[in-house]
Amino acid sequence: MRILRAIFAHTSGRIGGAIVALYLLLAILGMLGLTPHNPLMQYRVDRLHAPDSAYWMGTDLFGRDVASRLMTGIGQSFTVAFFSVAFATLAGTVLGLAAAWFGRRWDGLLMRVMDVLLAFPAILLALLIVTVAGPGTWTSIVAIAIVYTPIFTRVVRGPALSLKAREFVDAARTFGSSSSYILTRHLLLNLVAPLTVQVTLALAWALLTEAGLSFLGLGTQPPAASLGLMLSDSRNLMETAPWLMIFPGLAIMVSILGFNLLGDALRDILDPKMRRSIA
Amino acid sequence: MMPLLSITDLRVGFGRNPEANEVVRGVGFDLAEGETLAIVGESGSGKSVTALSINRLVDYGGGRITGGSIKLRRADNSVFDLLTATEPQLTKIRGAEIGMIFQEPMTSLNPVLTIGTQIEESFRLHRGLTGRQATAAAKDALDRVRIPDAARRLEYTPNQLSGGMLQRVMIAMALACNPRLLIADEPTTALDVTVQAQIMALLAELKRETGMSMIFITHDIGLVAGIADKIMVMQGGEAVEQGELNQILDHPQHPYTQHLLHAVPHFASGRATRSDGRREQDKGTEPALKVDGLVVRFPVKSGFFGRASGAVHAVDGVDFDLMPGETLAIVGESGSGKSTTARAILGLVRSTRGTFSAGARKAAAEQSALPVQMVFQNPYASLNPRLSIASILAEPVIATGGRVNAQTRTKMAALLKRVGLPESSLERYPHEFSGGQRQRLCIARALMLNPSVVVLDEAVSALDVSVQARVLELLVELQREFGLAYLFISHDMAVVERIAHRIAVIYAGQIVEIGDATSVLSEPKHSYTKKLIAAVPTIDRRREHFELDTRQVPSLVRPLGFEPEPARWDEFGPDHRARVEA
Amino acid sequence: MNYLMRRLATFPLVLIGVSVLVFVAIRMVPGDSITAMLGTEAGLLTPAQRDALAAYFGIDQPWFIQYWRWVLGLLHGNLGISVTYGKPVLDVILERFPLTLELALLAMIIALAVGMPAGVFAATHNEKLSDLGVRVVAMIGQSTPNFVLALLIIYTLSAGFGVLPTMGAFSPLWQDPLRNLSQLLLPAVTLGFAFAASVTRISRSAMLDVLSDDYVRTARSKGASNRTVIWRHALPNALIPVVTLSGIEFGYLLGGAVIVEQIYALPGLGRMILDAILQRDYALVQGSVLFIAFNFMIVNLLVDLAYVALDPRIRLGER
Amino acid sequence: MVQHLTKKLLSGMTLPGIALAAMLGIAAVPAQANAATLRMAWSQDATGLDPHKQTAFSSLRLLELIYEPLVRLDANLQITPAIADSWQFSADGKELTFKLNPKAKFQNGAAVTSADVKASFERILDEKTSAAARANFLSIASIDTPDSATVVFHLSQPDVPILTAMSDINAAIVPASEIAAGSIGTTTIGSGPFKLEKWDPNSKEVLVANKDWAGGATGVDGIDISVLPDETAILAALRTKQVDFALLNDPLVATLVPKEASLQLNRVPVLAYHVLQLNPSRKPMTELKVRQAISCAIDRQEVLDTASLGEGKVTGPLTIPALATDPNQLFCYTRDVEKAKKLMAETGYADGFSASVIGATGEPPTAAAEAQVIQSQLAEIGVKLDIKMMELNVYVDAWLKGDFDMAIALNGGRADPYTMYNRYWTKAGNLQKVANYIDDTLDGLMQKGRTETDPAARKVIFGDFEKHITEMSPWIWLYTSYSYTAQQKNVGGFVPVPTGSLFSLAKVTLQQ
Repeated sequence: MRILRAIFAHTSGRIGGAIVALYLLLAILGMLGLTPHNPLMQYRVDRLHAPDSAYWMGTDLFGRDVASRLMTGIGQSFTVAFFSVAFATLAGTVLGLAAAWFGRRWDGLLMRVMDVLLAFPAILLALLIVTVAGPGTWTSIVAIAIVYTPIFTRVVRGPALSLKAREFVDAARTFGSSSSYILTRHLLLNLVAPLTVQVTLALAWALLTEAGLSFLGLGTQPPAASLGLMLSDSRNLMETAPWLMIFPGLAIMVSILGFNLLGDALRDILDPKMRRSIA
Repeated sequence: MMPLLSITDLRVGFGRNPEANEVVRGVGFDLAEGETLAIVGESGSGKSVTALSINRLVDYGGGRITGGSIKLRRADNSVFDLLTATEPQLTKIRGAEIGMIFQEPMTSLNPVLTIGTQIEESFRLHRGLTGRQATAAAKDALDRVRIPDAARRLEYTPNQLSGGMLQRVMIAMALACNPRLLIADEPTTALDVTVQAQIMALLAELKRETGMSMIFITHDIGLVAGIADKIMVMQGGEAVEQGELNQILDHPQHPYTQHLLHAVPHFASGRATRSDGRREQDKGTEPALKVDGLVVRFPVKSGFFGRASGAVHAVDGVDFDLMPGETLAIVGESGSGKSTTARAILGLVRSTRGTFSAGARKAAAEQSALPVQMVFQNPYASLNPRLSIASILAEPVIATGGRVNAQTRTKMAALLKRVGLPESSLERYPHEFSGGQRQRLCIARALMLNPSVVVLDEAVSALDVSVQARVLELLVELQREFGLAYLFISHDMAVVERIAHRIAVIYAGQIVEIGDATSVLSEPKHSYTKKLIAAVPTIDRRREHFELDTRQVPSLVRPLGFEPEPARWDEFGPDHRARVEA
Repeated sequence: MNYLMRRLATFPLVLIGVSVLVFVAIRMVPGDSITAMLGTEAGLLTPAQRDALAAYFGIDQPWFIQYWRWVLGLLHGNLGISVTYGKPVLDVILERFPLTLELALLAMIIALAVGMPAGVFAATHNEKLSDLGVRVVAMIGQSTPNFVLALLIIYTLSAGFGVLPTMGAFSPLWQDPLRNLSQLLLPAVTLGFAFAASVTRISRSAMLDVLSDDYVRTARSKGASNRTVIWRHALPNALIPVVTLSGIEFGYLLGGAVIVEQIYALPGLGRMILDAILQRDYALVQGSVLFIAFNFMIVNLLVDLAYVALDPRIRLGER
Repeated sequence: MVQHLTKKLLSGMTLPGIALAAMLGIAAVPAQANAATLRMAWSQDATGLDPHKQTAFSSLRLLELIYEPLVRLDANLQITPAIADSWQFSADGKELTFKLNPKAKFQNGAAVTSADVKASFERILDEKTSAAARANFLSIASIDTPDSATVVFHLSQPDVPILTAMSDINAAIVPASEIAAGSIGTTTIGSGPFKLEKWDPNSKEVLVANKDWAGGATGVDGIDISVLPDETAILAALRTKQVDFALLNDPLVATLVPKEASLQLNRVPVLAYHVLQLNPSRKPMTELKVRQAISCAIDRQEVLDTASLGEGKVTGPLTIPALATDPNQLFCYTRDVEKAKKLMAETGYADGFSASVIGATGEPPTAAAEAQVIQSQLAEIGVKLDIKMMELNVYVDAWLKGDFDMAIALNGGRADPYTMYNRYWTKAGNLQKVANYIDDTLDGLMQKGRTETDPAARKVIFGDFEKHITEMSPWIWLYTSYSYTAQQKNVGGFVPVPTGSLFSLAKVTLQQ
């Protein structure tokens, strides 16, 4: 509640929050089927129809309503982004805490493994995983989660190491607090703030990666819609039907903008050290 | 003729509405040529803001001067109004007419530039010197602050020099263009006491040499006794009292000045030690804590495979015992191994050798699983910011397998009350408390397990002087009430004098002198103890001349397998002995 | 030096990890070099023909034996032969690499040349309207996926001006510099845009942090002008985050920009790997991923070394 | 147009035009490297240089310009001379004799002899070569070379389609010496109109005219081929006159060509066909009526209209113009949803069923679109299709295993129906396990077509074949695309051919 109020008081937080909320609303409406048209319905007589009052964003090659597809596409893209970031956060937190806590060899080993993953460009790693597992929603989720796990591991490990050296952890040890107590109450609890920020920003990256994978035909599969796929499908029709490119393109941009703004706001609110760096 | 600097009714505010957020409220003083004014006050008193207003650096810290006047008489006797000056005019004044040194020498020098470059910059800006001329001038400036081997040190970057050295570099830089006014903003607070003495000596000497005026800002009224001509005491943004040095020190008028002079610990060479609970010999009681031959070494790794090539002998053979109800203070400078000793006793660092035994408490029923507890230096870092006070106080109980029940809650409430905090604090979070209150919380937490020994690691060092005094009082009361034994780690001789029954002086990982507080402080035997005590500023030593000493602390890194010679002791009384010096 | 040695010693470990991962992963995908070559016609092969082809492609053994052979070859500096190009893998990679390197460098130059001054400007005009303007543009820049930007650029050029970016066969820099630049400029702008936005944001916040540091106050107390303070005292200290970011981004760009290469029809490393994966050109995939990982680690190492050059406080090895 | 922009930008600026345009990433002036060099672009590069092994469309198109087969097909798919001047079947149809053109020379200067022909066919027939067209020549029992200009093929059985098969570049004649040296596929020494000077895979090819070509002088001095994977990029290159001639696959791009006044689009229906392959070994496609229902429920014209923007022609199984039946006479080529529903109900699938359809990403580019239209059409009779788009190799793997319910495919066509379909629709066909459907009628008709030398009789046989197979509906043939080439209007003399061959580039000229 306090956080919500703080976000509302923060300019970029307000804008970012509004954008994300709007997208969430559209996504939910899309998933509930409350779209202007059936997103899969092919209105064959109205193929490549320019935007008008019936089709707010026009129709695509199959005569499907772009606005409706955009709504379900947002739902699809967000689902992938949310799940993949959730998995990456979970795995990264566990691994990062383990590396920081056990230190020495474990730390070295885990971080080398993360180095291996980090040595791949993100899209290439995702591409390889998708090629191996075959494209689809769950593959995208797993692929993006694997790509971002090393990042979360690092995000958790660094602060966890410095928290581990903080005096309140020393204090806890002088009472003989158990490792699990220290890990959960002293480390994890204090990591919630940086993780929240990171999660928000990672959602933006995940949307980007999902769009990229779909753009290459390795993400969401037709006839389902996703922003990247819609954009990719629009390429050859760019001149005949520019609305096919413009709306999904803007939709991707604005959604990422929303998460970036929200992430910045959260960083300002939750991480006072960075307060000044509102950009 | 007009004084060098004349400030009247200065008002400084911060934020969007500076008039409503005034930090300095109507401060005024005059400073004559060659005179030294000390501005004394605690944090938040507005003393630093006043100083930064003089050269208008306060503008860059978000402050705005909202009223008053600041006038400087320049070398040609023209009067310069600092308040209406433009930024280009100000850059000609700063450094050339008004020099300034700051509290943290470690962060006040640009870390990526060599100190030579940084000193040369002053000459470039105000004297137009370049190239070899500037370098030569910089070397002279370093010579002037008695830095040995100046030519070579010009190539150093700040990280390669110690804090004391850096503060000298700062002084060299500030004085490079012979400003007629030097503003020193707590220049020694971050330094060890012996280093502080040297910086003070240097400042006094340079002042004599150049005849400059100085504004010296400090929280320690004792420190300025040796250097100031005039004192201005500030509280809450106002100058509550100002006058000649002796008048202020001997006949303070304002209650706050009186408080600063009397309630706050000042070093009195063993005359202010505690009279209660002295150690009585051969009483046969078990010590609350006994430490035997404590050794802590950290391996130094080098080479491709990270093999240990030597060891840092952080603690090298420390023994002492601590009786119930007694305070043993361990004093020493930074890097002496005093904190490591404390952490080793608590098991926070692994000791290489040595034994400790913590004795039983009087009643078996009350006996705690963990007889030794600790209070840390930084009250802001030792409480988890995300936990409520109730959770923080409950943690030791949970950790030792206890349950949080009504009895625990009663105990928490009682302890909070005992350390002087309201019961309603339980539901609150650490950030809602001040530093002093937090340290009280830490003490309450340490007492949750009924310890017999509490290790206080610089427990009052981070607090303002008057808060310090009150926490010390609380500690003494608690000691009497619960029969606690304190192991009090500190670098501050004035504080130690107030609380210790016995004192151990530690130097380079070894105890060099230990014994009854009064005898150690009044009749130090070991040369290091003597030096340490001589360096402590006191109100009594006015305008005293300090000896300059440029010796460095010895390296604690020893080759593998190195063992120090067994200690030999000279006994100087029933409870006072010092290590025999080579 | 010691640090450098130890750091270099971890390279083989990471590279082994990378290569095993790639080696196994690419072999887990259905289809192989034979189907890649013949398509559905592969169904016409007799078992004997299939075996002969498998032997020809070196995929007739279990993967660990193939891996062992490959590692042995690697130790002799031989990354294998690309079946699609019929040339040594290293030759194929080195043919593509100059373009990728040039593109990455151009993008970085654009990013730094635009981002750093913008960031410094915003930081020194903190909370003013101009700062807000820079921040808004940077925020939008950072939120624009490069493929969206690429499409927008192409669309704007073609719909608005009726022209299209120079495509056609790629001319290396040393053969036809003008044509080469005209081919790479738009892709470089595409890649550099978001990069510049990130540089702007990070240099702004780093500058803001640094400007409140004690030594900046010291410099001012010496009478240094605002310009001196910003460029001489603050900027060198604010460079570390910028170097870190640029290093990471550059490292990734060296791995090829798959989508942008695809859209602008550039024969870079990214597209080569994508093709190699689709063609099941195992040796080429392995070799190029290894090459990219190696570059990435070298860039990271250079970034670390740059820290030391930038900031004498940093001693390597304290990680 | 470019000048227009440059002018617009130059008003008020002092930068030299070329530099400015270059900075904007626009080629201001088309690089006129060599007026007589044809600059050509395609989106997919050749994958290899061994004419006997390559199957990729681009490889074949490239190799046709370098190598020559014994005979060639013209625009009407009539057999015309190439290396061979003349040919003759024996009366029993088991002996085929060729007379070689005495002027034919390899690019290394050596004359093309009967020994080269013999060696080439022996190489094709050698299992170790894994030649793409080996199956078409299995009836060759032995090869005689009475003199250096005469080759006699002895066949184990009458095999009429073999002559058409020999027109394929997969049956190119390569030098016997190169075969012996094992350098086929690494060096290209053919007898065709152009020499390959440089090949940068996935980037470019440089061809120069072969002055010694037996076919006479070529119209241009050379051909520079660029690989531009994105066809919009090819279009851009055409517009900005960076390219004279281009191969286009994507109909969406092709339709934009005529809008450009300076460009010309050539299109011709190809032999390859878009098809929805049902897998009759999977339930419920085992039921004839279910397959027929699917056939009736699909509106082929609409699939064509949507997926290819109408750029193509609805077709039955036979795509060879001379043999094809009018689609309207084929089973259910007029959409009939009611009939389809009835058929479904008769087999107990009134409520439909669920199945999946596989397709390869980008191969053909219309696959995903076709799948989506079909999905929507079949939904009307209750068939719930799940589309699985796969990376090409994964698709091929599943396809070869017959591991699919339905598959969207673009299958290659041949100039002879027997060669085209024997792999699927004969009992011994190597891809029978993919087709999964055969009956005696089909097998019998195919065998008859193989031995019949009379063209009229063959037309009847294959007409029956076509009617029967569309009624059995193991596959649902959809349409054939056009093959597109786009060119500047100053390119003259190009003749599009249904096989997609670019051989006529040999005689193409560039007018200034």
